[in-house]
Amino acid sequence: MKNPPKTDKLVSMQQAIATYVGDDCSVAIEGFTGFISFAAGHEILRQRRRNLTLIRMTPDLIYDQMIAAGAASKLVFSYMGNPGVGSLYCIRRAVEKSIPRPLDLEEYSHYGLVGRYAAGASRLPFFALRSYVGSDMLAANPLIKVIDDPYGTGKIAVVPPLNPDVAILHAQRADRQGNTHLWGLLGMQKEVAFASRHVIVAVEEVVDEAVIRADPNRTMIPGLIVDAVVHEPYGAHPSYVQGYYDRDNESYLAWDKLSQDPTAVEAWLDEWVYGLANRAAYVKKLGQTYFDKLKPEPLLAPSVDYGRYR
Amino acid sequence: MKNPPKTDKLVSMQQAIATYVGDDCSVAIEGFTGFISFAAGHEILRQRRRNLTLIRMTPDLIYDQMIAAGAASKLVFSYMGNPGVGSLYCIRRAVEKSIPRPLDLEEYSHYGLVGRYAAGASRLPFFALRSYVGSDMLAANPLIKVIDDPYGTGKIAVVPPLNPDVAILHAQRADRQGNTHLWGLLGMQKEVAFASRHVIVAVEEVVDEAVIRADPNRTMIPGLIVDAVVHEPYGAHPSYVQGYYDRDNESYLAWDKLSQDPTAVEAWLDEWVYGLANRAAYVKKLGQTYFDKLKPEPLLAPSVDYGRYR
Amino acid sequence: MSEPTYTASEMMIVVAAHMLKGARTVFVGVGLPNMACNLARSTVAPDLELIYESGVYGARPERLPLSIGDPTLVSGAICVVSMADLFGLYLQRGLVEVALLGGAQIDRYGNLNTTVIGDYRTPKTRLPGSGGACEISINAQRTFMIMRLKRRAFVDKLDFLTSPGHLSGGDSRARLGLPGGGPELVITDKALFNFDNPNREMQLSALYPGVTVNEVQAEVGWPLRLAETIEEADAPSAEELRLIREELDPHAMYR
Amino acid sequence: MSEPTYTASEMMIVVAAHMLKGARTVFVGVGLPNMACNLARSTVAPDLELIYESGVYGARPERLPLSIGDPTLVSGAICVVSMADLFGLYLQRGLVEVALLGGAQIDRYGNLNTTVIGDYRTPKTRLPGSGGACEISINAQRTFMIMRLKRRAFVDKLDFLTSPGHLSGGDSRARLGLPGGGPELVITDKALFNFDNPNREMQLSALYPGVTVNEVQAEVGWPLRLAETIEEADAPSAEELRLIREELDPHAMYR
Repeated sequence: MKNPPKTDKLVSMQQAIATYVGDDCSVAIEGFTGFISFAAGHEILRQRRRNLTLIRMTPDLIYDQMIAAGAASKLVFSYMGNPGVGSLYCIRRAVEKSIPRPLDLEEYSHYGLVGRYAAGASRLPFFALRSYVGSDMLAANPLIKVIDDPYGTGKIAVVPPLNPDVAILHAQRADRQGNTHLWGLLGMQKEVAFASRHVIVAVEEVVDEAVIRADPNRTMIPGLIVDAVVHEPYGAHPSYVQGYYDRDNESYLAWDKLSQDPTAVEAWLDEWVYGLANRAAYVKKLGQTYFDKLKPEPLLAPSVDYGRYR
Repeated sequence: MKNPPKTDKLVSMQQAIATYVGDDCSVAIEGFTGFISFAAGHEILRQRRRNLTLIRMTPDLIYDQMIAAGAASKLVFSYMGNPGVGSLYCIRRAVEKSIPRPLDLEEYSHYGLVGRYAAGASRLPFFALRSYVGSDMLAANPLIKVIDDPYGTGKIAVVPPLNPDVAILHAQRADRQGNTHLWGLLGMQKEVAFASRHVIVAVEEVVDEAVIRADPNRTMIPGLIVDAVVHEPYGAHPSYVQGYYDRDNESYLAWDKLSQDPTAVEAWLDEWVYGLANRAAYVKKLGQTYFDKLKPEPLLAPSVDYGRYR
Repeated sequence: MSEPTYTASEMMIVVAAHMLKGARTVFVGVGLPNMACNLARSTVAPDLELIYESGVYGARPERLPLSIGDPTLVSGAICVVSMADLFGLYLQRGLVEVALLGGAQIDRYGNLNTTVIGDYRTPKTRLPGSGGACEISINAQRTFMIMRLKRRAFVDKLDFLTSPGHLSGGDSRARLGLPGGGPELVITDKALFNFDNPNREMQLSALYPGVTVNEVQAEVGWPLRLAETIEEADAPSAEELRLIREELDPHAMYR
Repeated sequence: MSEPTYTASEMMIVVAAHMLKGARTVFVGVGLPNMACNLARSTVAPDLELIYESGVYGARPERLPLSIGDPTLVSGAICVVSMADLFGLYLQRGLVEVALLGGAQIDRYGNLNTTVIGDYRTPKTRLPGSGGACEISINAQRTFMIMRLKRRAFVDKLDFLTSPGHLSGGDSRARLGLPGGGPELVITDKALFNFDNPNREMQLSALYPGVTVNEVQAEVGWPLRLAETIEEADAPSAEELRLIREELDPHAMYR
């Protein structure tokens, strides 16, 4: 494999999706509860991608919306719920009633899917974990196997590597090479980024390389594996970005009601996705004061001294 | 297993070693090139421990000294050199001439030993890695096995878990519960800490729990797995602590010469280990101005905002 | 009998908190379990640290978290790590003393279903699935279930076994080599159950004030086993109710 | 012939730097390899990022590092990670384009010994061992060896095979499924060797100015194979020597 050249990778979300997300791709828009690139998901819908395999531990509202729009034929996941709220009704309609189209499910536990990313990220043929033994999940997903420990201590479950065509991750800040600082819930972002053939990073702030190099332990994704950097403020709304804005829980509660009615979902997609040119238009439509209400008070980490050694 | 209670764990190195390091123990004083608790190694010698199994990826000067003193019967390692300088002559005398006593070797590559810690840290029966196939290391160490990938992609090497009796780690700062901030080379400290039955953390500074909680992504070792916290400024000398002091390379070069003569080594141990009560005496003997010369200019990481959510 | 001066949810929270006495770590979700843990820390388990599958150890939320990934769980926590480390170094390592779980269905051996109602391929109702529950039920030292007592939930046979409890009872769990101890308690809104018998079968161990054995049996889909002595659980104390209502849940989100 | 106006070490550094032309990542040790990489970055490989097994990606050392764990490699680096991540996510993942290795012994197939001279259990000389070399030689996309040409190092048979090269030659490496491409070049102080033949056997490909084939054969412990055309390597340019002497190694630590 060839490492992407070290060039300025800053592009628009439109360009990034047009370049790296085609029909029939496997796409992982990741981030646990926060850092979810709704901006990328909506752009994928605007570009009318079809037959996607959507991969995400917790499908959340973004995949509920994409599946309602008919963009996906398969979902790989480990927990299918509206976090802290309830069901994902659009996905349930697809699974229970094939509306708007049938949806294949490939299902894991959280650790199992994390493990698939981890194996894919380090070019290992499998990831071993103490799970699944005794559960019907083994029968439900033949990719999960149980093997004998070569050292004779007993049985252990394994899952195979997962290498999505493209991972799309939102973070606080990155430089133009894609060297990315992330803090708060680290989730599975590092693993899915290294596991994927292409990586799109969307950030609240594009910073100078010097900012990244001033705290190298904070760099979760190196530009080496990043193909595109998108400057997308509020791109994770209605999910949150630690230190930048809170989860917009009203939107999650509203979706819980709205999503139970397919016509309402279509109207919502027309107004908030197809009816808008890009994320900037979405932010403008909601208005800055709306986002100001979601801004937490500052809580700064104490600085650390790396020392100059010369 | 029972988690250690949440009590004030601040003790002297003398108490920590007396409590957790007995004869015949397996001990891992870890940290790659830096963060090496020479203070702990010297205290173990003062307490005349014998028949230890010493575990360290890079034995470095500290194990050269401990093996010269006859404290160990076995060494588990992956690179036996004086980093950037040359040989470890005391260990070579033990291996090549059984001086002062024979030394069993159990040998891995770096990734193999990291993998043993990682498997031990997560209660897995093995760790798989793409190494060893084609190497004579397989024949030299029967604990390293090659298995068939259950998914049929070919052969893969595995190593078993390693769970030292005690891990001793030096870091920049911790609170009295042992919640530890570490920055710079992260090495294998997290893995060996979680893998070990007991953990002693020595730090440059003991801080309030609030300092740790102000940057939770910086916490590499949680107090939950720590048995003892030792406040040991300059405890890693002549190795370094990122941001606090540089490696004292003169000492490494001096040891390269000195260690070729067993009598000189004995004299050194008498003067710098047995002749001193504790690390404070060692620091006093060298003098503050000596350590001031090793202090780097400050290079502060930019702060990050976690945000207050209430 | 007279109306109780507390809600069923408050009783569940208080009973769960009592059961956490002396615990050091608990693996927890949002809602009632979260409230129970916070109540326990302010009463019977001062050293209790909360672990969330989102990667948080030692959370100190300044508000009631809206989900297990709420940013309030991050700010001020002892440690926030990747999910790979949380599941590997904390849960699988055996550091989780107690895990609180729930589900759509539970059987007499404490096995849980959170996956489907009906057939797996053509489900009547598609539930969220495992999340971390499968590995939590396998690796936690002790597991407590917190569920409302309903006949449609306490079933003779699960539609799908998501998270292993005592499997088919007896030593069947140990024989499969599952490292954790499995289900210990089922905390409901009417009664408390344990598994303290050789067959590791759920048995009624305590009734809440004013509840009868028949009322409980009516909500359980198999012939209910009774502990040798069935105690009456204490009602919440005034102080416990004050903590819940004034400090832990001032906006009454979980009552 | 007249004395060369440069040292053997300088020639090795310059030749190695030329060979890194266009490379994006290099896995590197200290000393000559480190100098070669820094020279390459300031000349033929501006995008080159240095990777160290200590966990550093994209180092920008302000001084010549004294070891691969030198704190100067951390300050100002792009990324500093655990060794588990460095070996798993970078090396094993296949992100290392070129790795620079050396050893006490090398054979005609580029296999390396850094473990023992003599018998493994009762060694004449105990060497440092593998460090990361075994997995580096297996996983790096391309491997360059940098060693001084000495008969005791270029041996017919290794005392111990620490790091696999082309093993027994031909497709023997591929047959074992080793992901990396294996040895490509051996850069010495007298000549340059490659493995560009079906048997993947080390062959003389270029002589340094003033060196003869016989001088090279005299230091190789097997009948040396010659490339079809043997080139003469260019001597270091004035600019390259200036960079080495004035900027990269002003204190002449590695000359």
